[in-house]
Amino acid sequence: MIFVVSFLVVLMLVGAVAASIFRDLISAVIAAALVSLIASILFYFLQAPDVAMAEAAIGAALTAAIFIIAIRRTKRYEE
Amino acid sequence: MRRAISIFLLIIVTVGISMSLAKIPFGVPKTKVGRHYINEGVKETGATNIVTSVVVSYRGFDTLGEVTVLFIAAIGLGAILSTVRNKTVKEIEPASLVLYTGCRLLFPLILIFGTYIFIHGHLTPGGGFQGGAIIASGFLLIYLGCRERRISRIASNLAESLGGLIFVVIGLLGLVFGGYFLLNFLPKGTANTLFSAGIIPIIYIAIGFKVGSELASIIDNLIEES
Amino acid sequence: MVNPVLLIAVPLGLAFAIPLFALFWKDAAKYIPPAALGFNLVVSLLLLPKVLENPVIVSISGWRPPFCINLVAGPVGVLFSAIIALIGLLVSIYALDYIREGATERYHILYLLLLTGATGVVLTGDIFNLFVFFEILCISSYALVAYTADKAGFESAIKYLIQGAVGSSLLLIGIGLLYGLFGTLNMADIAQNIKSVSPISVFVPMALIVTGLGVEAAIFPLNAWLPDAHSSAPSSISAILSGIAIEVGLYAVARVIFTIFGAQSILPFLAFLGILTLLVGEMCAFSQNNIKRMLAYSSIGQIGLILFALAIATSYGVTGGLFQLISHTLAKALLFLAVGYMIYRAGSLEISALEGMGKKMPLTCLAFAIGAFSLVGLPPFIGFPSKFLVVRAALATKETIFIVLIGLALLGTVIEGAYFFRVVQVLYFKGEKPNPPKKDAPVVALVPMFIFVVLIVIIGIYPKLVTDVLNSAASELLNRLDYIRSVLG
Amino acid sequence: MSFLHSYAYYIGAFGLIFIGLYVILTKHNLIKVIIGLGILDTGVNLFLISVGYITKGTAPIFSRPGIDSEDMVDPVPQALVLTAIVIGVAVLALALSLAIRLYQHYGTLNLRKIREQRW
Repeated sequence: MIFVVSFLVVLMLVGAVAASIFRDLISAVIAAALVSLIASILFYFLQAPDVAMAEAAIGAALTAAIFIIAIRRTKRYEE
Repeated sequence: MRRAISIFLLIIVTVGISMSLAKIPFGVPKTKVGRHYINEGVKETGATNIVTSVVVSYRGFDTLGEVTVLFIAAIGLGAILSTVRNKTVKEIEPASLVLYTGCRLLFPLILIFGTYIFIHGHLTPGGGFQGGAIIASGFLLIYLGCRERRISRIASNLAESLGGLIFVVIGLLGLVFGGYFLLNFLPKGTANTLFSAGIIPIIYIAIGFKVGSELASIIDNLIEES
Repeated sequence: MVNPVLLIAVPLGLAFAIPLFALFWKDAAKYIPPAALGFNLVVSLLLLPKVLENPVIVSISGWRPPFCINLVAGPVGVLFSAIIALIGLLVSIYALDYIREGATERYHILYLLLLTGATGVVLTGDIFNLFVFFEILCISSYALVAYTADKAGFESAIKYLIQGAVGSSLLLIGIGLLYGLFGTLNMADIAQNIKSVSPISVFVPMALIVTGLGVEAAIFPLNAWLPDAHSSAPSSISAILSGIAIEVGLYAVARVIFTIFGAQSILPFLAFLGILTLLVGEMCAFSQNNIKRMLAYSSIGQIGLILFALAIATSYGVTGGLFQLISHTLAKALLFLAVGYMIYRAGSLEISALEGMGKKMPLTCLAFAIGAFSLVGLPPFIGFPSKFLVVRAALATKETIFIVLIGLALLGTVIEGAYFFRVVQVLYFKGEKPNPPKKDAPVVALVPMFIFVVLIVIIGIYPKLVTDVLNSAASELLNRLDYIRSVLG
Repeated sequence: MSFLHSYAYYIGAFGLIFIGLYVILTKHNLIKVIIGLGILDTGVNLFLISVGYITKGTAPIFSRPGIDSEDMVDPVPQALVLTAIVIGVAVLALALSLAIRLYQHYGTLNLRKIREQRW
């Protein structure tokens, strides 16, 4: 169990770093959504199903969607 | 240079926080308020999901503030983006038939699922926020799949206003009947049945509609072609 | 028995109802905020005599604290809510004519919610609830700063938003640490147990919370957003941001430091920060050519003085700080309202463009001059007794550091006088045209300004009107044991 | 091993907070900064939830009879985080709408180039 958790934490941090490195903002948003998704799995492990649900629905899905809509109306690549 | 300074600052912050974390060990019970909610929650509010009873009843005032925050975001977003709406009807490429039909088939199912989530908020995990977000994602699907469809702005405004008003009015009714704002003045019923927990399901349904319509109108405002 | 929860619930309900009313009656959005704030003013004034004897503690949802959220309507809370309602009412009357373009209905909703958030912050007795109301206040001001819909508005709004969001994240981390340490979120309950943990582990949450709140309170290193946001918002919003938002931030800082943490040891540091804020603000204000930026920097200076006075932490000091806070609120709101129509007529924000306004808009300029004189601290206006009280409090401590710092504060006042007199001189004694056409601000805008002037003069001549309330407010802030006892019973 | 057991979640939470603040402080692209705000929010939420966890605890829901209430994790942080998530998404949406308007005015999202006003 603890190895699964550690692996997920590492993956989440890697996702966060990737979100900060990618020049392509769409990729960065996908990485940030991955962070949210893993966070919601961690919430489930921490016995918080309500929060896991909210994070998956709001944090991962809707936030990523509004980010992508906003990027579509602005510019895709960071200069 | 700027990078070095910010890393330095951040390290100070992190070290400071980890110093005080030493007093907050992981996995050890440390709360007195939460313990009270767990022991007395079902008896006092009639909701078997303690998180729901905390969100709607014990800390219901926070929740009122929270739906207000979302309301502000929806209104503010409308105010910020309002002047760009020059109705240039661009030729939108229609979605393929499969996508169109699929979205139209899925949409009612998603709505039912979201409704289920917030009606059962006091029994199972989930509630107004989660259900509302699921409903909003249904609308997102419609925007993406069936591009020419739009929700009626008046209907979404109506849902936002009515949801908020129901919350406040129920709170004020508690004040009238029992002298406390947001008092659970309805009978609690038997725990673990759908019709139990007094005002909690009613408030969660109001929140569900409000959150759903607010998130949908946020998406609607953002997606509007400029 | 009037319940303090009405102060929050009724405006909130009315704000939710505005879109509904607007379906039947187009102008409803315009008139609901004054009505709601008038209601709040009446309720606050009804509560005031009662809470001077005993604070009214109301629990939400009917359980006893600390197991539910409670409102603490003590002298401080009700005094602040009365000020918020008064300023809000007057500014919303002014906005009836001033706000004409853009999404006016949304403007009025956001405006009412901003003031409701501020009322919630000053009344609540629960630290996470304070965070939620603080977010209501902040998020609606982000949206309102961008209301002018020009480049500068969006830019300063995004600056404000990013700094504010980082600040509130730090605040939330601090609250999480406090919850981990004490297992409760009720402020009185935390205050009761604060001595049971070592001061070092309490210091980090305190630093995080004060930093988070300090962003909104515009304490020196954290106030980079303020001049931009205050100068590019519509003038009615600048009046509210300068007159209420930062004061509410300061209230939250004072409440956290005095009541929750009872931290005597960091007060000299805060006094020092206050004077630093004051000097930075006044120096920057002196070098501005843009009149609204000048007023914004002057707000920073005044906030510094108030922070200094509160950090003296004697009965005199806190009374003086609260008095200075009221005098700044009234004077600065008046100044922004007057400036709003002046720049509207002049078509420019530059001070030099206002030449000869004294003849074109005599009443508005008179209001501006009175506000400026009051802010500098000339008798017979409200600024004089308040500054006098602060100076007397600093001298009464007989500690060298406070006396040196108040000397620096007086230096700041001199700078303040210099730049305000320069503007007044431009208004009245520059400009060649002998008899320009007179076109004053509309009556709807002049009435609130007139009421501000009357308040400034009356309280200036007869400060006894407010000092009793201020004294008991100061004693509420200083006696944390009484606070704890009255909440937890 | 026991170190991981007691600190894995804290490390994750503060790692996210650290990365989020770093992105906000050093990046120049506005959308990137807003992504940083989102990561910061997630980190704070994870921290709050891990404060309320109890080793081998169960979710605070009496879904079937016979659950031992002694083992339940603290419901209060979960309620707080529900609030915090919604507030976070509200701020992000507002920030993105401002970014869209800034892009329409300036044609860029680079914060270094968007600088009309100075001290």
